[in-house]
Amino acid sequence: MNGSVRMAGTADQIFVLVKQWLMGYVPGALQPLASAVLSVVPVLLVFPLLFAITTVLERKGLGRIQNRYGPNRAGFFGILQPMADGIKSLTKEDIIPRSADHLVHLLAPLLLVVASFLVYAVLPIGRNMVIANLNAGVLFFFAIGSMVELAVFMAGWSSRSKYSLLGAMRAIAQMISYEMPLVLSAVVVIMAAGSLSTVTIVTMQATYTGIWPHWYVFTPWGLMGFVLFMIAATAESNRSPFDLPEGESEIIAGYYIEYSGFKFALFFLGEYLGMFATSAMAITLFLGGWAAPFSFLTWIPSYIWFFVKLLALIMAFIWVRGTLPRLRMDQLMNFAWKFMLPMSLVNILCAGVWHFMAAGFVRWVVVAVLVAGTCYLLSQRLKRGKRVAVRTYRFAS
Amino acid sequence: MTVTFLILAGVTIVGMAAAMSLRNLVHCVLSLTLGLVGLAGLFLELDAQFVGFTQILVYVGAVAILAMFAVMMTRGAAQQQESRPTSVRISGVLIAGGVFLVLAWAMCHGLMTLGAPVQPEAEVKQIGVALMRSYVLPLEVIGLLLTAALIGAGVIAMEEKRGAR
Amino acid sequence: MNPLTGYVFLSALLFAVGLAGALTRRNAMLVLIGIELMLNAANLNFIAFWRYGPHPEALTGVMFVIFSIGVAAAEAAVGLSIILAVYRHSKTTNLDEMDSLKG
Amino acid sequence: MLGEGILKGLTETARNFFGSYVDDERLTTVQYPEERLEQIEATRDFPFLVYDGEDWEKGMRCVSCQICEKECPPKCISIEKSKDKKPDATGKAQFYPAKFDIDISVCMSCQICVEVCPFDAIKMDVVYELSTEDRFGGLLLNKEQLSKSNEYYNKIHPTEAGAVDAALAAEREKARQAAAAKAAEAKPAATAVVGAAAVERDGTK
Repeated sequence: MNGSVRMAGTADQIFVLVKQWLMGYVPGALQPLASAVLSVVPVLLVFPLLFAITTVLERKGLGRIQNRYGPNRAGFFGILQPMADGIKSLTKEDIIPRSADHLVHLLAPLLLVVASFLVYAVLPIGRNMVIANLNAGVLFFFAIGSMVELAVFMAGWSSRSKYSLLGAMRAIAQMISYEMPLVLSAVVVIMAAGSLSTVTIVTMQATYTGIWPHWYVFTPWGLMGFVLFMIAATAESNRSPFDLPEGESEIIAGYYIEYSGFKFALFFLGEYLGMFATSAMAITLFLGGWAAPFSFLTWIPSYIWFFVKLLALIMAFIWVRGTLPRLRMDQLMNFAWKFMLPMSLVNILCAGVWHFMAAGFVRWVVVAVLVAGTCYLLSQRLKRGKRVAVRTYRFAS
Repeated sequence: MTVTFLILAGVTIVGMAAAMSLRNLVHCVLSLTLGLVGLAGLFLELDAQFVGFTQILVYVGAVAILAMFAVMMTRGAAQQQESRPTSVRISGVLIAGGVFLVLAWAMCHGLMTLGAPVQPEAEVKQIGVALMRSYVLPLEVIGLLLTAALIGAGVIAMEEKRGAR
Repeated sequence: MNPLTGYVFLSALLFAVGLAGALTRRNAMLVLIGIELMLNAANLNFIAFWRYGPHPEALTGVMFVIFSIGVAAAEAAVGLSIILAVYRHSKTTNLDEMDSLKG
Repeated sequence: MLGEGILKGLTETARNFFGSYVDDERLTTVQYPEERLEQIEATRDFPFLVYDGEDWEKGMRCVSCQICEKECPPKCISIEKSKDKKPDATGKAQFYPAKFDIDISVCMSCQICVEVCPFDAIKMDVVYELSTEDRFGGLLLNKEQLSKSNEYYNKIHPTEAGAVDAALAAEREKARQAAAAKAAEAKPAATAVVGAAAVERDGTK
């Protein structure tokens, strides 16, 4: 019994132990540097790999949703497709528009990728597996995340193309509008945990009552916060149905239309890294980070749980992308300002009520009614003045 | 005087100076952003984590983007040549230099006598407690100010209705 | 050299740069940016004095900077919207040309 | 309730997703290089020249009238008329194209050349795997590459080719009969002429 627990502990901490073992061979003066390298390099390897896997998963999933095969030529079932895509983008010609602002044009994709990678510093991938346990970790996440907007603007402006400028303007308007609900829906968790440190937030969720975990998503305000956070995260990462900034059928590829070859691949990478990062943040805040969903499953290493949850959220992203059509600009803005923002503010209020009421059934009912009632009222308001009817096409038959 | 400080100070000064002297307005805003990031780095160097991240969140995430939007929306004016008389420029620089000299002189004679620095603790929790206890009135006031600014900015920037003067 | 001196010196330099910009440029946007710079220079001072001052546990400097950042954000928003409104009216952001009081 | 339609859509896509794994009927994609769709008979892409018999040079139907060259909207046909005449499939002496080039990278498959050809010499082909690595010459087909037998034409467009063959056979038969009639008439006519001359001669007498 004890031995199996220790075994599980070893499996759980294997990467931490390996790092400690490697650090034993490093001379004292180089220790901080070596420690940093050993923490950062795995993240720099694992997440681009996840990006590669996700691209092929996404294409196959979308294909199946549309009753197609998806890529199935390169390698077994098309699993080598990302490799082929990577080689293609590396060998392609790098075209820079003649009237472009060369320096800014070059810096934009770099800034995007660097900012996307920086946010992984505060994401706890497993127990004791985080690059930097910052006091203000969540704040760091949102602060660095807001630099992405700047990269988007730089890309759109420096290309000197009307499509990229339009795309950049749309992207920034959308990102600023949805950043507020994103941050505000995360505030409920910060209130409950009483800390801005991601590690503390996860540790607080990694306890169990019976077999049930204490994830914040299992409270009315937590569920609402999670839903709001995921919607805002979809908008932040410019994914369908919020993909107006790069709507292929309207403005071709939006702000990165003038990029080609490797820089284009960097944009793609940065976008997916941003999506992973916000998903990982949602996991950290609401879904218990690396904690197992049931107390009897804790023997499975923590990092495996993290990646299982991450993959599940990525699947959800793909599923939503395959289902929903693109929003119109006014719908997008209406939704952000008339539903998301008031809803997240009310949600904070609900979290406060929850905090000050005595634990028990009454608290559950009161807060759930508050959240659901507000949601219903706001959605009625959103629907007002809109005729929803089955559309008939005159010449369809 | 560490190497980090020197690098960050260099980045900040270069960014700010470029922001004030470049011709293209978008370049100005971009280099301003660089300077602000450098400044945030300096805040982090001074163990003020919360302030540093707030600086990035507010300035890079909001103010720089806002300035960018303003630049793009007043693009027609950006084409006009910047041609202030040389005398104005020189006198401006002279005044700024004079202010700097006075400040530097005051510094050299004033604050050398501070005690040895102790490592302060600015836990986010402490900041929160302070905001909610001793600084609750300023917090409310700033909340009010921000709300007023939000509404005011919206109203000012809103398109004037035709004939509604 | 006292580390505080470096920070205060840098802050004075930033202030001077901001002042020079605000005085010499005539684009309203750049003047606003210059004012932001001066505010930021003051913020750096606050933080430096808090860090190396005798009572860091009081958090006064940090608090002041937090409020200052809030005020600066509000100022930037209102200032830029005023510039927009003026631009819409007189098609210029040049301060020297905004010399008419008539609407 | 907000989100009802979204849930409906999500179930629909989920049904598609799982359905495509259990039900092969859903997957309508044709895996191209291995499996191909059958071409319908009216398929057409680029023109070719029809010849009768075995030898393409001898049996060429084209008489180099150059109507197709003139009518071609993108001007992708280039013909050089021969100086001499050669006997064609029916043995009649005809002009023949000394050069007949079609640049199928320019051709837009409009079939106008086929419509205007009075000799049924040019028809539309159905081959489509024509990609080439030679950017300039690879798609410029000359007389030899363009020539394809009448049997081939019958194979790719059976109905149309049958009609054309029938019409052609009828025409040739008529021509043959006309020629025979002419030949047959030629003798009496000649005698008639001689007779008339004789009558005249007689009359003048």
